[in-house]
Amino acid sequence: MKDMKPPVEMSPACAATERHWQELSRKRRRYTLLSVGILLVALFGSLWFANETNAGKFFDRLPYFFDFFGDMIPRDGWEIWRALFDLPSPYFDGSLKFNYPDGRVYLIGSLYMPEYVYKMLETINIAIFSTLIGFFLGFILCFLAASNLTTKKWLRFVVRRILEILRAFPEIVIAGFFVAVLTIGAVPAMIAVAIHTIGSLGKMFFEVVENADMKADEGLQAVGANWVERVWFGIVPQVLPNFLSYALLRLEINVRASTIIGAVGGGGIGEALRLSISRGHEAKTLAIVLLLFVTIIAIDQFSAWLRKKIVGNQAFAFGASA
Amino acid sequence: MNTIAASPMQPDMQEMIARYPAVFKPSFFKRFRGLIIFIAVIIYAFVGSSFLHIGKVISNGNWDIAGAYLADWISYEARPDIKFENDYLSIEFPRFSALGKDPHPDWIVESQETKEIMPEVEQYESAAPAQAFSFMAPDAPTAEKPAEPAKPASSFSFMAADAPTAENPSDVGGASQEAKAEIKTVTTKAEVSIGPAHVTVIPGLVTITKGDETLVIDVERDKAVHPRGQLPSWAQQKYENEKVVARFGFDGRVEVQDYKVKVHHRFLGWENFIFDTNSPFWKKSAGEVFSLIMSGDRIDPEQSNFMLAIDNILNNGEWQHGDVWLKLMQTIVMAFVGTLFASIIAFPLSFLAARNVTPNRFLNQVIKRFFDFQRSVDMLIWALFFTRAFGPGPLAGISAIFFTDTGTLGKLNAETLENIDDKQREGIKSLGASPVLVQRYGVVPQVLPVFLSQSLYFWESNTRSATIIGAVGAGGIGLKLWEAMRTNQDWENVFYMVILILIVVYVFDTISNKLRTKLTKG
Amino acid sequence: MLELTNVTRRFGANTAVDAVTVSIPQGQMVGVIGRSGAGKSTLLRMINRLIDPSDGSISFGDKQVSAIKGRELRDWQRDCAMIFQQFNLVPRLDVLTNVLLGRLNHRNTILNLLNIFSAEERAQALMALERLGIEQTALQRAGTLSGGQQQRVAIARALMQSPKVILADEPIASLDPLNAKIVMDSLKDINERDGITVVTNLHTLDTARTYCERVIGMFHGKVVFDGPASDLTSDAVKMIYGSTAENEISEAITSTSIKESSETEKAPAMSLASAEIASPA
Amino acid sequence: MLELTNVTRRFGANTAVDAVTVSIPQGQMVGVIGRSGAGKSTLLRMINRLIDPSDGSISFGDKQVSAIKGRELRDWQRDCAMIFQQFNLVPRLDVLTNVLLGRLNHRNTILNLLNIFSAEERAQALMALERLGIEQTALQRAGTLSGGQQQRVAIARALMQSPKVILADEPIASLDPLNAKIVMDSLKDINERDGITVVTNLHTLDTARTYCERVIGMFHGKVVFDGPASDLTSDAVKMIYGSTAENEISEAITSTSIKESSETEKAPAMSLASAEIASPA
Amino acid sequence: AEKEFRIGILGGENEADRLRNFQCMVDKLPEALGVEKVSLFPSADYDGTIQGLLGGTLDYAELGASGYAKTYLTNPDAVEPILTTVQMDGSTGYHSVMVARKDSGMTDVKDMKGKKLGFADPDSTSGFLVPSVTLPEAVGAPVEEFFGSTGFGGGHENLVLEVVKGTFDAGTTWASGVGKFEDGYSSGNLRKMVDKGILDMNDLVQLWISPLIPNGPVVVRSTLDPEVKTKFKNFMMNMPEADPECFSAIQGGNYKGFTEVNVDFYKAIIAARKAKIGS
Ligand SMILES: Nc1ncnc2c1ncn2[C@@H]1O[C@H](COP(=O)(O)OP(=O)(O)OP(=O)(O)O)[C@@H](O)[C@H]1O
Ligand SMILES: Nc1ncnc2c1ncn2[C@@H]1O[C@H](COP(=O)(O)OP(=O)(O)OP(=O)(O)O)[C@@H](O)[C@H]1O
Ligand SMILES: [Mg+2]
Ligand SMILES: [Mg+2]
Repeated sequence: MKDMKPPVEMSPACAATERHWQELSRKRRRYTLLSVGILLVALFGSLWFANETNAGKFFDRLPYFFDFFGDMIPRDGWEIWRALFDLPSPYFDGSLKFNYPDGRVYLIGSLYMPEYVYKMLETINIAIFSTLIGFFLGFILCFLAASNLTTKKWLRFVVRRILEILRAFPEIVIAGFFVAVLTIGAVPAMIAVAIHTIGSLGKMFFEVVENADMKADEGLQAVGANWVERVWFGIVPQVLPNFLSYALLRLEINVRASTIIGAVGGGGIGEALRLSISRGHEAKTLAIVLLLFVTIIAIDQFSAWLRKKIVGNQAFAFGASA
Repeated sequence: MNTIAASPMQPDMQEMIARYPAVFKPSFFKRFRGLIIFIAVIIYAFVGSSFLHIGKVISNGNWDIAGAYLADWISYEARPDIKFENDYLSIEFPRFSALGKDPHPDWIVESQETKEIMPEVEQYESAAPAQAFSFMAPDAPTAEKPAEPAKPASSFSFMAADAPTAENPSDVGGASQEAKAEIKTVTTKAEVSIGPAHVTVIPGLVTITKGDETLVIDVERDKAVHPRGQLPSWAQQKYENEKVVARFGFDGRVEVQDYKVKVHHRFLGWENFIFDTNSPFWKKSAGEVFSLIMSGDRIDPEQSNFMLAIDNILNNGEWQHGDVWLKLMQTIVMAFVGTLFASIIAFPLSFLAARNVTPNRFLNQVIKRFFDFQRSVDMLIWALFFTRAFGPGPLAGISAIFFTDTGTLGKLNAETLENIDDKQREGIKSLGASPVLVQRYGVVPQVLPVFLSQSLYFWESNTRSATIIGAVGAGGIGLKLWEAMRTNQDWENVFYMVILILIVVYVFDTISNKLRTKLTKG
Repeated sequence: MLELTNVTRRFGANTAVDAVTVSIPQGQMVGVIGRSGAGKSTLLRMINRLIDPSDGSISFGDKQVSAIKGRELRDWQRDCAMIFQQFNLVPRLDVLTNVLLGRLNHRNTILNLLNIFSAEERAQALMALERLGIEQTALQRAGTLSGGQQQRVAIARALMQSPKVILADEPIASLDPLNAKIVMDSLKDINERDGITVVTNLHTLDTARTYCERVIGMFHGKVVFDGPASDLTSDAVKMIYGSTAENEISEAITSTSIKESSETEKAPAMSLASAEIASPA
Repeated sequence: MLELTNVTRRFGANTAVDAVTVSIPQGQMVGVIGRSGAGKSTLLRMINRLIDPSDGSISFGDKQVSAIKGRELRDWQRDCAMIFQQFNLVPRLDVLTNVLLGRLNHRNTILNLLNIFSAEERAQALMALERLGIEQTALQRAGTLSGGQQQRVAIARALMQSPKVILADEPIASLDPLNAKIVMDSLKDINERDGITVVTNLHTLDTARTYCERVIGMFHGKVVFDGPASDLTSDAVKMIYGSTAENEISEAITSTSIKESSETEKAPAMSLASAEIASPA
Repeated sequence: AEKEFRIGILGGENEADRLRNFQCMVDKLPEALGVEKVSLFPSADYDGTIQGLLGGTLDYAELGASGYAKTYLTNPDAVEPILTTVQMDGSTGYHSVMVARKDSGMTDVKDMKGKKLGFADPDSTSGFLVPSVTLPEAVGAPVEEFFGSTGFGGGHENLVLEVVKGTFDAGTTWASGVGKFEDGYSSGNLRKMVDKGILDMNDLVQLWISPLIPNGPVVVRSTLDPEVKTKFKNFMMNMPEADPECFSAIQGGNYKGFTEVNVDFYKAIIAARKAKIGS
């Protein structure tokens, strides 16, 4: 069989397979063409729609693409530095634009914390706090939503729908509502982010719980432990590392989310960013962007490091579970 | 014999402790680890909450307003004013009343009489006579007009000198009226039912009945309000002679002032949800609308009734269905196109970033840091940036999502690639296939479903994010939501949009879950 | 006295345990044998009430085990310790805590959740570990132990329950022979010294012969043999393991577990096949 | 004629293959045996050039295999098919496509990228599958097949390469005995009918004896035995497997794979232990 | 001529009672201007619209005075103010008012010495910019020295609520300055709150009222075709009479019509913005 010659004649089984293959491949080709077609139509339709409903048209605007960057160039590079650390500016003319020391937060005597560092701290605190709240409530709810621990179907159903709504409810609406009820600032942002966190951590958690090994639980059941004890000793030790790892990931996400919510009225650095952009204070804007960049990378790296310590080199598979 | 079953062992404690010091005297940290972590969290909770002033903010919240706002999500108010005129009453509805232009709702019964009346000319009084005109802005042209005689207290003016003001109104559209007695049919008595309560208004006298309690209030026009006797628990007068407020819970309230009675009547539901008050179909029953559409004469000679109805629905002034759906569509499109492009660009880049696919360390690092950069400059900042570049609209949103997610997907895809099963690659390599083919058959089949699944996940999650970046101007429904919210009075519109968003997210979540299960299992 | 009367368990159309009536006096060591799927595990799990019988009743003394619920049920589970083939420990907790978990039902839930155990309890746990010869592992994570050690931890936990009955579901099936021997010896010792009833599923005949005064054989959910190990004639064995097909049942089929390896359950099928394969073309 | 001269491969300080000189005439069926880590896989992978030798040369006919690169190297890899213990198929693609992948090197890259194969090629693939008795699985996903079927798919793929040499790295190690036999029979058949040289790593002595005309024994990277299977004396075996420790090497150590089960490798240790356990306290 | 006429819509303090409905303009403008299409582009804040105007992606918008000032400061040639609204009383502006609790006993801004003043929102003209520029004159000292402390109340509505609660001793918000104080004037934030039933004007007194702040201008892109510009101006000028419904739909509130303005009309506010915010 050195040289496989084209078959003169195939056995009936092979011929049948070949026919079947051709049928299948025709069908597959049709489906492929169809879905590619649909995708292309959807894509071009969407692009057309987006371009049509946009103020500037894509191609008209391309030449101006970097104009905004142009507006962002400060008078001199040290301005960014001064804005970041609230140092007096030589260009101070009485307006807010260069009045950096104005925002100083005095700690003791003349020791101060630069405004944006303070605001950044506020944002980070919002993130940590809401992650904590989300963690605790998500922690409690997830066991009720897990099919291996909660046998009552209606309870699971209710808890899961609650988690889903908490997750999908637009954060700005929650923030907007609480801005109206409470006041502008960190707390509405925190509530909004926390509510979302409960939903998403709760969901991730219960998926972890459902994949937990039930042997330990069975062992405890045979000991005569009640439900709470079974969960606490049988499931929690197993899932806690994964929970923590997800919570850390969420912390990262929440720092970003808090910034965004801040920009629409939730306080913290996001608010400062929006204000300085809308007032055209280039140096301040750049200082904030720099601060954000550094902070987010730092938190990213820290939580990646901690996660690795907790669960080893296990990558997050987004959307791995259905 | 040591019988465990009968009674727990009675160990010699001293000896046990001596034998297992590690068990009985564990290190401090080991013993109290849980407690330490717990206390640390509690301490943080305190420090953090005082840093954010959580306690204060929450206790200072206007929680009763929260109730009012929440009620607004699912209900609406009609707010007629019953004004005391000379011996008669006039009933006015706000301009944009949910009840239409000239409503005569059946919960207000008017008794009318014909008599001679003196019409009153509406006088606007200005609260700031001393400052309303005055100094010029330093660089405003001053020559054309002579300086005003009286100097104001303030040296500031934000008005140019020739600006028309309250004192010297320009003649824009204003025509003065002359007062003259005329004979007219006027309302002399109005009876209003608000849920369980009943309010009767005649000039100078308001009677409010709720259950078996009755409150009678004498009104001296433009002077004072005098309730007779003790106020029932549901009514209040904060200051002597000033207004009396009677509250009937969810159903509404009545404010008796010295010149009018303000009625707030709350109804459950979304008012004028389908047709607004300007529509010829307004307030018609479904059957009537249907028959109009099917067989009625053309209301608007230029289009069929069906098209008119559609047009009226889409352009409903209060609910703006057309616009809301368009914006929702923008949000969906933003998420779809943004994620799609991000997936397409991230695909080849992730191969370059993966250590095991591209053996060039330098290139790996450059691309990975690029991903980091895209991720860590927030979607928000990208959105702000692109809004400047493209103007407000979905192009900005698409670009923002595209930029951020190229980074995120690229990173995730690269991680996936670094975790692949090498056996398949080796198998293809041993066939003598060229490097491109090794990737094509040894790598792509195993990572493609994972890539797609991750993209689908981000598609769904971006549908949610897109509502937020919309609020900073990057297109989509976020902006409408934000607009509706910040006036604090269109909560029902907010709720409507929230429901639409929830539906969209739910549908996409389901679709993406289905596709993903199919991809990863099949 | 543990009494099972007409105990039946159905899974859908499949009857896993079929009208089993057995009574076991206190302090007996009973081995339950039978083919895979004969219903051994199901029987034990019903006694511990991890699953409920579909029919029939189980009683212990004057306690109607099959009818109790809630608190009372958990108390019964405490009195009736269970040992599993896969040990069912909490692998991330240390051995000592795992053993202490045996006392959960003796204590108050709050204390349990806060993981506060008294010095006496710890001392008892250590003594139980000592007795099983694994006291040196007390502070290791249970997950890091070898199978034999883990099974002994499970037994120590069972001892901490101060049980009246110990049910063991194939306790040595995933152990190597040396560890299997240690574990069976421990169970025997507990049975003899503490007078605790031990009911153990075994999938190896010779272990049952060696350790159990009484052997119950099950086949298709029914008890087909009940008597002292010495009565296990080859006819009885045939009944229990089903005299299927062509080949004679040799003791070897079921005895491999201790003598050779735990994975040889499918051996018969293979030795069959190997007959043909041995002489390749 | 495949010739290896002084072929050496070092991994860091560890020499996996140490100055191996062997020459294999076309059409021979050679079994390579040796303990785990002896260097068998490394040797085969060097021949296919999945890894490069550190030293020495490999030649086939007048082609200097160890020196070629790029296109030429890929052509050599086409001529020298490789079969892996873990099959190394693409589980998500269907069996037919997997087999067709064997022709990748015979065709044009664009067609390959687009996954377009001609009807002739498909027919060839189907015939190869038929020859191995698995044509009915042609349209299933490779990942859904049993181990033995997957290995046969791998062989079919190798056949599609129209190879001159087939290298098989423990092709039956993860198969049950019945499948193992089928796979070995197929290799033998290919060797005999098509005259293709087959070099196969085996970890069972008796398979080598049964199927291979020539056996090469490796120990610590060196060839310690090279000759017909019949020359394998117990001394030779001792040399290959290293006469370690206390117990005599019996054929059983390595012969279980086909006769009983592939998982009995640890059996000897157990039968040792069982001696003590058989008589419990 | 132009093909598309792009309208920027912004929310803000001077906004109408309802979400505005520009549909009538979309329907009518094409004919009036001779363009093919009219599209609407709302944005989140001044800035979105302003950037659109600056970048030339919008042709027409109605800005707040301060927003126009920003546009002017960034690029004086980008847009032209052509019209502004006239209120029912004929005035072309509104006021910033400072309110306090009636039971505080204060009657004048001078009573606020050393007390806590709340501004509405750092981005607001009437709630921050105007008071912070004009108050020093009224009280005779810089804001930081005269008042004990200042802060932001988180929007107009919220600020007033904070004042009622006592968080701030007084706060600045916007009002038309005409009509009855008990009603919260004829329009403005106070009126809105009264209408919603979350505020009782009897609880408040007014301590100070600012000079009139000009209503924001209707601006058009400077580079717009002059013919279209004129047509547009005429269209708008005529609208209150020709199509009062559309007028009230896009303006809301108590407005009477439009009047012509030019840059000079806003010079003072531009100067104030430049001095305070810097750009
Ligand atoms: N949870 C369950 N759902 C459905 N059927 C079950 C369940 N548990 C057991 N069965 C069935 O009941 C029968 C008896 O199973 P059981 O586990 O008791 O057998 P066993 O004798 O313990 O076998 P093995 O030696 O394999 O453990 C089997 O047919 C099994 O498939
Ligand atoms: N990629 C590698 N990197 C480092 N060392 C390796 C590598 N591949 C093999 N080795 C080492 O080379 C030696 C020979 O390995 P090889 O896989 O060839 O043995 P083998 O005979 O195939 O064993 P087995 O029967 O376990 O497959 C071993 O010591 C192994 O650890
Ligand atoms: Mg079992
Ligand atoms: Mg190997």
